[in-house]
Amino acid sequence: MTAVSEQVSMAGALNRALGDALADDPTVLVFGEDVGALGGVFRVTDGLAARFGEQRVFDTPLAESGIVGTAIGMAMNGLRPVVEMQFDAFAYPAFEQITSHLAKLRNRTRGRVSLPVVIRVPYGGGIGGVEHHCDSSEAYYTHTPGLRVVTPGTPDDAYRLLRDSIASPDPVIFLEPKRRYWAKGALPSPAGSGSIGFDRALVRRAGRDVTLIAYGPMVATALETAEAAAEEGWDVEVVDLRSLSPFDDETVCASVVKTGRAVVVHEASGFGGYGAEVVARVTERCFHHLHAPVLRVTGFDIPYPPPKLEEHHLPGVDRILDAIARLQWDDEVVGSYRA
Amino acid sequence: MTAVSEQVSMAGALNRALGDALADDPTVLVFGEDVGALGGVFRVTDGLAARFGEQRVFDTPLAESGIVGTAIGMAMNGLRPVVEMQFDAFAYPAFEQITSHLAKLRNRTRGRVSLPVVIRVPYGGGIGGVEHHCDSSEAYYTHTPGLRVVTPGTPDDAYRLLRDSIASPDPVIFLEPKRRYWAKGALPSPAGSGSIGFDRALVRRAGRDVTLIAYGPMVATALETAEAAAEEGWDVEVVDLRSLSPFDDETVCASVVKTGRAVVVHEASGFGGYGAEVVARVTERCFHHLHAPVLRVTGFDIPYPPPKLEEHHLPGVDRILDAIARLQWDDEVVGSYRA
Amino acid sequence: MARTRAPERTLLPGDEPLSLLRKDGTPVDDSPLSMPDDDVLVELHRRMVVGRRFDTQATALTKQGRLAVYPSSRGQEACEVGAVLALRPTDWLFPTYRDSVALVTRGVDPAETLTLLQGGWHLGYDPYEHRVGPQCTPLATNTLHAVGFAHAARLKGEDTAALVMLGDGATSEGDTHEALNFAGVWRAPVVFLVQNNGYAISVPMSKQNAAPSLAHKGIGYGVPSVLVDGNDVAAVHAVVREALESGGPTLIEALTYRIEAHTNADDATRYRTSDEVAAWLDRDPVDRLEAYLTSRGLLDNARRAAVAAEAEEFAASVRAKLNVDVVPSPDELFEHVYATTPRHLREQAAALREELA
Amino acid sequence: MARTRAPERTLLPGDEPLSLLRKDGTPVDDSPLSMPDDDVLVELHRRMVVGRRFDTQATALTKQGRLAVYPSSRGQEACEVGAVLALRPTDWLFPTYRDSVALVTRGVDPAETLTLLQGGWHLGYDPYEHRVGPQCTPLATNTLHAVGFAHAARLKGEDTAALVMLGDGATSEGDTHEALNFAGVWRAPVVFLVQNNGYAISVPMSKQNAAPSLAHKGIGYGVPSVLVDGNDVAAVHAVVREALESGGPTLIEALTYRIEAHTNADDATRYRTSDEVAAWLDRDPVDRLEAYLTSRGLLDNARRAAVAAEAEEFAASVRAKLNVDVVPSPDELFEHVYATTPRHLREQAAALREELA
Ligand SMILES: Cc1ncc(C[n+]2csc(CCOP(=O)(O)OP(=O)(O)O)c2C)c(N)n1
Ligand SMILES: Cc1ncc(C[n+]2csc(CCOP(=O)(O)OP(=O)(O)O)c2C)c(N)n1
Ligand SMILES: [Mg+2]
Ligand SMILES: [Mg+2]
Repeated sequence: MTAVSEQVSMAGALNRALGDALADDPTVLVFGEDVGALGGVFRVTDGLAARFGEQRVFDTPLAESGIVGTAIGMAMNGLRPVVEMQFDAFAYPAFEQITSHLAKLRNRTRGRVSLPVVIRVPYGGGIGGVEHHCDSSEAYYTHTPGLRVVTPGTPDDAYRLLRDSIASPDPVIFLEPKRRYWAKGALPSPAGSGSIGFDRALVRRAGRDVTLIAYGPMVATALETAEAAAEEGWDVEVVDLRSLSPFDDETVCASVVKTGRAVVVHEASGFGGYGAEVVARVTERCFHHLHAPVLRVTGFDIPYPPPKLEEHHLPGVDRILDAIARLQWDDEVVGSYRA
Repeated sequence: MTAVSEQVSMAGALNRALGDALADDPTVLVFGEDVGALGGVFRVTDGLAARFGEQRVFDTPLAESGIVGTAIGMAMNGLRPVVEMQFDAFAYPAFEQITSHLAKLRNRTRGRVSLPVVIRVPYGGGIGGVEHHCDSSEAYYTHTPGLRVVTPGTPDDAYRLLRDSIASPDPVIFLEPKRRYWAKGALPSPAGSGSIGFDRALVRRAGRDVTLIAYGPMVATALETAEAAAEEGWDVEVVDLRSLSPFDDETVCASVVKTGRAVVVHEASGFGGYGAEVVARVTERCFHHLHAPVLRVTGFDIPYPPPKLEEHHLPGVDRILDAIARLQWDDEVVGSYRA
Repeated sequence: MARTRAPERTLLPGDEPLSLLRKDGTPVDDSPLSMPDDDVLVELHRRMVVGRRFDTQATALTKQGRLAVYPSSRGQEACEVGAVLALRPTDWLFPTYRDSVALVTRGVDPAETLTLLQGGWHLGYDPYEHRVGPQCTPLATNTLHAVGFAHAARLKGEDTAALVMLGDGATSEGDTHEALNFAGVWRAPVVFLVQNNGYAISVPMSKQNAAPSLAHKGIGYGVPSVLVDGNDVAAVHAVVREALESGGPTLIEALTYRIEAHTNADDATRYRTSDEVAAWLDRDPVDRLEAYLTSRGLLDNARRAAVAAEAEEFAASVRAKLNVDVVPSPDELFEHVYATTPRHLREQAAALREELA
Repeated sequence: MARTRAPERTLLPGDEPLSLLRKDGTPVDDSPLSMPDDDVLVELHRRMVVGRRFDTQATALTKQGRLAVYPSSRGQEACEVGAVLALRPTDWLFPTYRDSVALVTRGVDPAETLTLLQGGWHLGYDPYEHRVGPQCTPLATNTLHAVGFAHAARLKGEDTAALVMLGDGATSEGDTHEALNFAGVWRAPVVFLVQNNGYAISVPMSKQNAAPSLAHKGIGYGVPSVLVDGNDVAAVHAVVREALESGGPTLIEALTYRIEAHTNADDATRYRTSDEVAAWLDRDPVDRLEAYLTSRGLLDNARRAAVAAEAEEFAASVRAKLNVDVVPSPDELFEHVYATTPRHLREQAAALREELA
């Protein structure tokens, strides 16, 4: 039980959520590569093996398909595995188990088999990581019906969303924005822990002129942008999606209908990225309220670059401001940005 | 060398393309599961092992990551492997090799390593196949920079695109719409075989009122729809994308700017599907020419259904006509279709 | 470096497959296996005959368009039946698409068994009712489910072993190896039964694996391994039972043969000779057991006729059930994608209903 | 069923690791391996000393922020150097992130070797120049590349073998097994060198694998297997050379130890004792060879000093090169994604240029 005012890092909040879930529910298990004695390469599982024992928190052989595949079997047998993929790109070996089984088994069995599995994936860049350690792979999962895909932007939401994910009867891909692991914030009070709703987006900052749609690592960037934009006279509303799939049409469309303009931001490559879905949905639903096309500010359509170039790849405040500026404020012809 | 008037099935055209490529270039190899003596479960490689010998056309052990991984090694050593994944969902075990290596190795090595590998994937539904045999997995690949993703809609294009794919220095995901394997058409004359351009879309039917954007299995459906629409007084232009990535902005936008309305159609689930990218791009680029939001007609956001229900899942003429009808012909408020 | 050194002796299979009955049904003299009890043998026979009749019935139903596709296990009855009857009530079975005979032997309703292949839904039965996992199509993926399931049982303190079936081809997939490795490290109570029926669709063993036997894989994971004559139902039953009771993992390779083509849609003449098939027909598992039972006085013409009649009756019931055309409601498309149907799927369901109205 | 039955004898490793030199540098009496020639031993020594100095230099550079990360191979020099010097000129090496010492031993420029870890680009060297594949981070994936490469060489009629390096942890990945299987079936000229350094980051062998040894995996693929003392450079050199010349696949497990943490970012005290490290420091591969060379009169103080000086000079050159701050041009982001940069990337490059202008 955590006090509302305590400041913790996102990694700490996740650790707390795992510990509380393990304590509350004896069917919860935590396993993966290096999650035991080491406490995970990001220390998210620090201390859990010592506290809950090797039966409940343990290292596995080094095999991601094996981790997800056995988690599926355990869930079929009544347990709630929370597994870690060490880095985003290292979840790919598990793609078949995730796509063909984890996502589909409930539907395939007409609801007889429930797979409450959480797959934690530290994702995204911004930490100077070398290749294969910085992928933003959300689009692969969000396009797969049957999966829930969530990602927190703040420590308190990290706690809340992870508790909600572990409690969920559906399999959840839990994307942890690794560049925000060390950012501090308050934990939710126990009473408020379920109050947002597992698949609801959240207006993080109210504004009248334009809606900035962000998630995970970009929530902080969006909020920073909103502050900067205020100086230029734009009142920016920031929506944190939280649940990428299912998508909270209601909250997002209410905002866009109000502002009439929107920009969606993510680190992943733009082409076929998650932002395309956001643009398409919002445009389908709010077309007549839009003063300008919904724009995307995303990573380039390239493999994730080496550390020395990543600053150019990742969306930052200036690039987002730039997109906002191109939202036809005086109804001139729309420019196409990074088309 | 093939005469222009000969009628062949798409499977036959692909077989011809493989045979011609094997004959023209001694570095071309064809391998995979059951592609040798059996000639593939769809007979696309029929007769090739007998004609070119077991050194060039051969069966592998049953392991998709192994097939793609060894193909990468062979390509590094100067060969041009053309490999088959037996069905769409059975390519998932190769996802890591495709995503982390095949797509990225040229970029990672600053152009020193070229991987001219073609991965043939029979994809999509409509043949009454049981689960895991009908996935439309294009969005996973199109979101991965470094891959080319192409899909033919007709036998002549199947021949042309496969020859172009094998000749390409880039890795190509070659998606074969299995429900069109048996549809007949003429082969291109040898002279015309390169004339379309590897990554160009093609206007398959000119029209003034609305652009129907389709690819692979949906090209025939789109053309059928255009005929039906003509009876209702709509003059439909049909664009066959052919190359899903890279995307031919020029051809598509020229059409949409002209018609002012567009619908994109695919079998895959809509959410986060390839159609979202089409909607987003077209909207970004043609916003002020659009009379209505670009709509999508896609599979539902569900796992591919069993044979007895697939007809309801797959986009058909009526559903596409319905979407066309909702394109604000008298500028009323847009309805949201299958939102 | 800590290293678990299991004794090699138990990890390597013998040079020759274990057996209890020779091809002609005479008993093997010095088999290390113990012959199942008479009543078990009689039951194995009954179930093999019924299973085979079910199998031919299913193949016939494909010709009438009542099944979308059917992968026959004709010739593999000793594995399908011998292994399943070795399961204890609390054990679980993780079958593949080819193991429909195993399912009906386990007691799954034949119509529910065939729901997948009929095209009605992806699965027709409740896995928890008979402790049978969903028939698995993505090759080798079920091996990991079995390991996870068995390990969970151990963690929960339950005496449940998992029996996972796979083919010779499926042993080449990475998942098989990850599963054997997890099972070895966890000492999970899982039995991997590889039905080596000679082919993975058209691909023969010589192109699939170069090991002395597939059972030689076990030692690389510290998993005890057994090679058994897969057309000897007594032997299959004995080794599977022993493995299930061992409390740890076992890899069993059963040498058998797929008499029919891969499925009704396959043309086996493209890749194998009729002589080869004939040679295996000569090693028929049902004939073999019948010869033995007859010599032991456990099977006479009356019993034979009774079993045949039961099999016919069973086939008739399958025909009857399958001839009823059950088309699921389109509403079902949107159900059970998530535990609670989210808004976007409710909207899509509504749109489809409107379309069909 | 056609079945290639390779003789078991060659497929299983021995109970004890093969070696040529004991821990104290005295020669093993009845080793089945033949001792490398004197000039080779002297060269192995030189390269190990230089390699180790390179390695400590690289670790030091992480502290100064010149490298993003560095995975040290200190303690594993017998594998890194012994294996690489066994390569024939036409052979190829497929290394992992840990094998930087192998790369510099192969002749790759140290700055180009460290480009990846420095954060400058994903790869600094031209694979074709020294016949060295890209250092591979996704575990075990390079095993398949090596098999494909070697098989292609065979198809092209070239006498090229591939040596692929991997760790104990990487043997658990499905790709390792698929690669061993393809290599077995194709009889591809590939040597799998598993550097079993006791840990996969924090995970010890006891949680990774329950086999008597990792080399016991080979028999399951018909791949001859060898267990070797990975801190005995003479033995490693001998077995790798023999394997490369065999014309077929070989699995070699070399028992060694990672003296440093997984990378500079890791804290090894969380999962192992300093006693364990000390015990392995006592089995140091360089000391061992030095003792032998000294006893044979092949190494004296003068030579020792000369080699040390060369190592220092090499380290100085590495420092000098790495201290130059080369930042790639942002334009490079868009190059080599495809053979020809497509329009959308040209547009994105232009937008970035404008942004930076
Ligand atoms: C991952 C995957 N790849 C490919 C297939 C297509 N496929 C279905 S059955 C089969 C052959 C399987 O052979 P085997 O494992 O020997 O089993 P058998 O069919 O002989 O019982 C193949 C290649 C599949 N189902 N799953
Ligand atoms: C597919 C994949 N999963 C996880 C990782 C993260 N990772 C990097 S090194 C490592 C441990 C590897 O251990 P081992 O194979 O023994 O090699 P060593 O580092 O000891 O040389 C892990 C888990 C990875 N690189 N690739
Ligand atoms: Mg088989
Ligand atoms: Mg290691």
